[in-house]
Amino acid sequence: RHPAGMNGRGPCPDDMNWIETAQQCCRRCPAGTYLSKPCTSSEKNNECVACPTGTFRAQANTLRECQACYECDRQPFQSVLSNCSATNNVVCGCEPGSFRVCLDNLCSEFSCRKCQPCTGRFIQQPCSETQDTVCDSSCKPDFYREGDECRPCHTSTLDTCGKECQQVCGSNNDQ
Amino acid sequence: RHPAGMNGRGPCPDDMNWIETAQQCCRRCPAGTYLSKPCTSSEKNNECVACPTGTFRAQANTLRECQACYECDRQPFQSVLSNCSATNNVVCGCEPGSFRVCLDNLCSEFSCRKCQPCTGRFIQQPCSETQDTVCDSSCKPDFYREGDECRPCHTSTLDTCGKECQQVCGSNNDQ
Amino acid sequence: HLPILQWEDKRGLAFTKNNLSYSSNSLVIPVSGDYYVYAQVTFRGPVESSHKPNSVTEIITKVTDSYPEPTQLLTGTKTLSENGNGWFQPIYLGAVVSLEVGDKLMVNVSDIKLVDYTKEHKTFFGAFLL
Amino acid sequence: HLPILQWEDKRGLAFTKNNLSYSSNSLVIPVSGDYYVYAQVTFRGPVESSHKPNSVTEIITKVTDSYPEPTQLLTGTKTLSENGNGWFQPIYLGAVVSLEVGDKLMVNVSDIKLVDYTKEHKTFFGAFLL
Amino acid sequence: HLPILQWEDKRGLAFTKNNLSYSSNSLVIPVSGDYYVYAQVTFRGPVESSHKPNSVTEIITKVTDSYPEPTQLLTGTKTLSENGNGWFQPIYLGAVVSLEVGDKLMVNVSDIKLVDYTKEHKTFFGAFLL
Repeated sequence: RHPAGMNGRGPCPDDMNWIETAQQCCRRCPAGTYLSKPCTSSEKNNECVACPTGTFRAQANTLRECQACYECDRQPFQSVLSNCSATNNVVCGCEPGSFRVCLDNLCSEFSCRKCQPCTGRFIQQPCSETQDTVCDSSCKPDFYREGDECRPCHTSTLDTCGKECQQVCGSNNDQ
Repeated sequence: RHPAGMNGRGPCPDDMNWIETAQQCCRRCPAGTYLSKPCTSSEKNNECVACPTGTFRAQANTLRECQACYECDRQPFQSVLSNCSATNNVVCGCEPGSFRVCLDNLCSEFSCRKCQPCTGRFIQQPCSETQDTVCDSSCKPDFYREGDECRPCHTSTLDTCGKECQQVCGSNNDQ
Repeated sequence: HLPILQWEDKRGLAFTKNNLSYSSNSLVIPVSGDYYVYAQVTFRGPVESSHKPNSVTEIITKVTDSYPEPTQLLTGTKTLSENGNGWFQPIYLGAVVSLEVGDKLMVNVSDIKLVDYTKEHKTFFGAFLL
Repeated sequence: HLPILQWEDKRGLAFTKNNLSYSSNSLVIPVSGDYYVYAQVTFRGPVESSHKPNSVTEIITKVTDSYPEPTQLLTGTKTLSENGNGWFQPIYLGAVVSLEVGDKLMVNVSDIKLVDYTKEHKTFFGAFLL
Repeated sequence: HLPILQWEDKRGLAFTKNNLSYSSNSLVIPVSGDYYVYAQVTFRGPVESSHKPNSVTEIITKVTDSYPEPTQLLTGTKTLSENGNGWFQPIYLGAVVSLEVGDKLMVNVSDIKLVDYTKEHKTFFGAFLL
């Protein structure tokens, strides 16, 4: 607790806070509310008022206002994982099928990006909240490599079927 | 000196400054000190106090505090050329074997980088405080060019010895 | 004109006092005098938008009954050199201006879609009488 | 939490007055009221560090006995588009906040190794009662 | 020393009051005390100049009769990562400093040719007594 004597603050019991304006200890307001009128000496309870919509207090407190909820960024693929309530800030995430790109090492700021589909490849690791899908480096059977893409054999025609394609799909075209 | 009559400032003799609070001219405090108490009318000397460590005054003054010393940036290869004293700010430079990369045209901000070694080349200009070593463009004898490096012939083996290498080191391998 | 930002004036850290009031997106000046006016807008991108912005601008503007057009008081404009992926750019402005009772102060931005409105401590606007 | 900056409060241009005091890395508020709080941090790089930072962040935070968690009052965050060689990036923040006696103000940064602490006029922090 | 900026002190938004006066490119302090001093310079380029600047710097400096050298009070320095085409870069500085009567405040910049002087709301300089 606060060291006694720090400009008139007495040490308060664990469940109470020192209120400067009332010059005494008062019981804390529960999470989800804030202190609207400090307790008077006769009784020990503060007047606590519920946090207005759009604000919250996650912990017991003797503050004069609640914290404003964050908002999820209306960027593409962002989603609200849980709405702001009187006792919890909003929690933002990425829609299923997209993953977070962190902008700082705490990832307190991030944008969401579509997971890559791994067309024509096996998935080594599925897309997760924090990481893109990891695709196999080689192409699936019946798929040939074209640059860094894997193309299905059946779509190749004689003239579009280069060296790689012939090697992989060659046998199908002959039948 | 200050134009007379500017809110009560009289012109002071050369070795004195006008002190507003004392409404008169007082002798300046020497470099390495600052004015702690201005002179009273009876005698002309200010009370001057030595600059606390970590601060300095390079010139005679009638200021109420000393300037805080700069610090050398603990970046790689930076070094303290001379420490801060009561009369001089710190002077920062680059360790021997490194040179300054100026970040502004006054070079008041700079970082230090390792001098390039000119392996396999003659040094046209040695590395200096403000400039990297200038290497000869051609390789030394018994060195062959590989990309923009000069490699010693003795390290080349038959299969690693390309066209350039053979031209330069070729004769050695036959002996 | 450039789009005008809307502000929260009651919840969280926001407050209005000394009868400086907030209405229709502007701070309304209650008494003539010199005010220190300030605002920070954090811009962020990229966002789904037709064109890729190459700069962001924030302007504190005054609207007054004595003149039909808004007056630009303070402007911060920065070109963007960030490449494709996510970027952030805060612009802070602040200065002393002489204002008359009834004058209205507002903040305009080059592109509202680029404004980071998600956290109250990243984008804010205020003034106080000297 | 993000690392907290330490400050010089006596030497050179630094001073504390009107019993605003500095202890354990924070400015301690002596009397309740509205304060204009400001801070500038100059970041610079590159420095020998495992990862190349893609952004720098400065946050002015409030700690109070009335609440177990710090409150973020002002935040400036900027992505870095500088390439390999030396870069500088100052971030200035300032605004009016309502504070109670005993509240403590401090400055957090994303990475202390990137802070330019070499000259007092490049990185500074202060507050004054309105 | 770095070049000193000249300022308009009468026309448009500019004014000097409470006998804070402007002469030979500086604000002259009429009474000792703590002042909040601020300045914003908008830099822009490229300009026809021999070398391509890799940084811009703004410094608020104090000149006093009590000391033969100017004192740097506040500095904002930013490296430029903009490529060839046009760029803009505002730098804002502000803080409380203790000043004596007769002290002179001025603004120095790394390169005067890069300063955008075209609009009064983009580049400004001021101070007020607390």
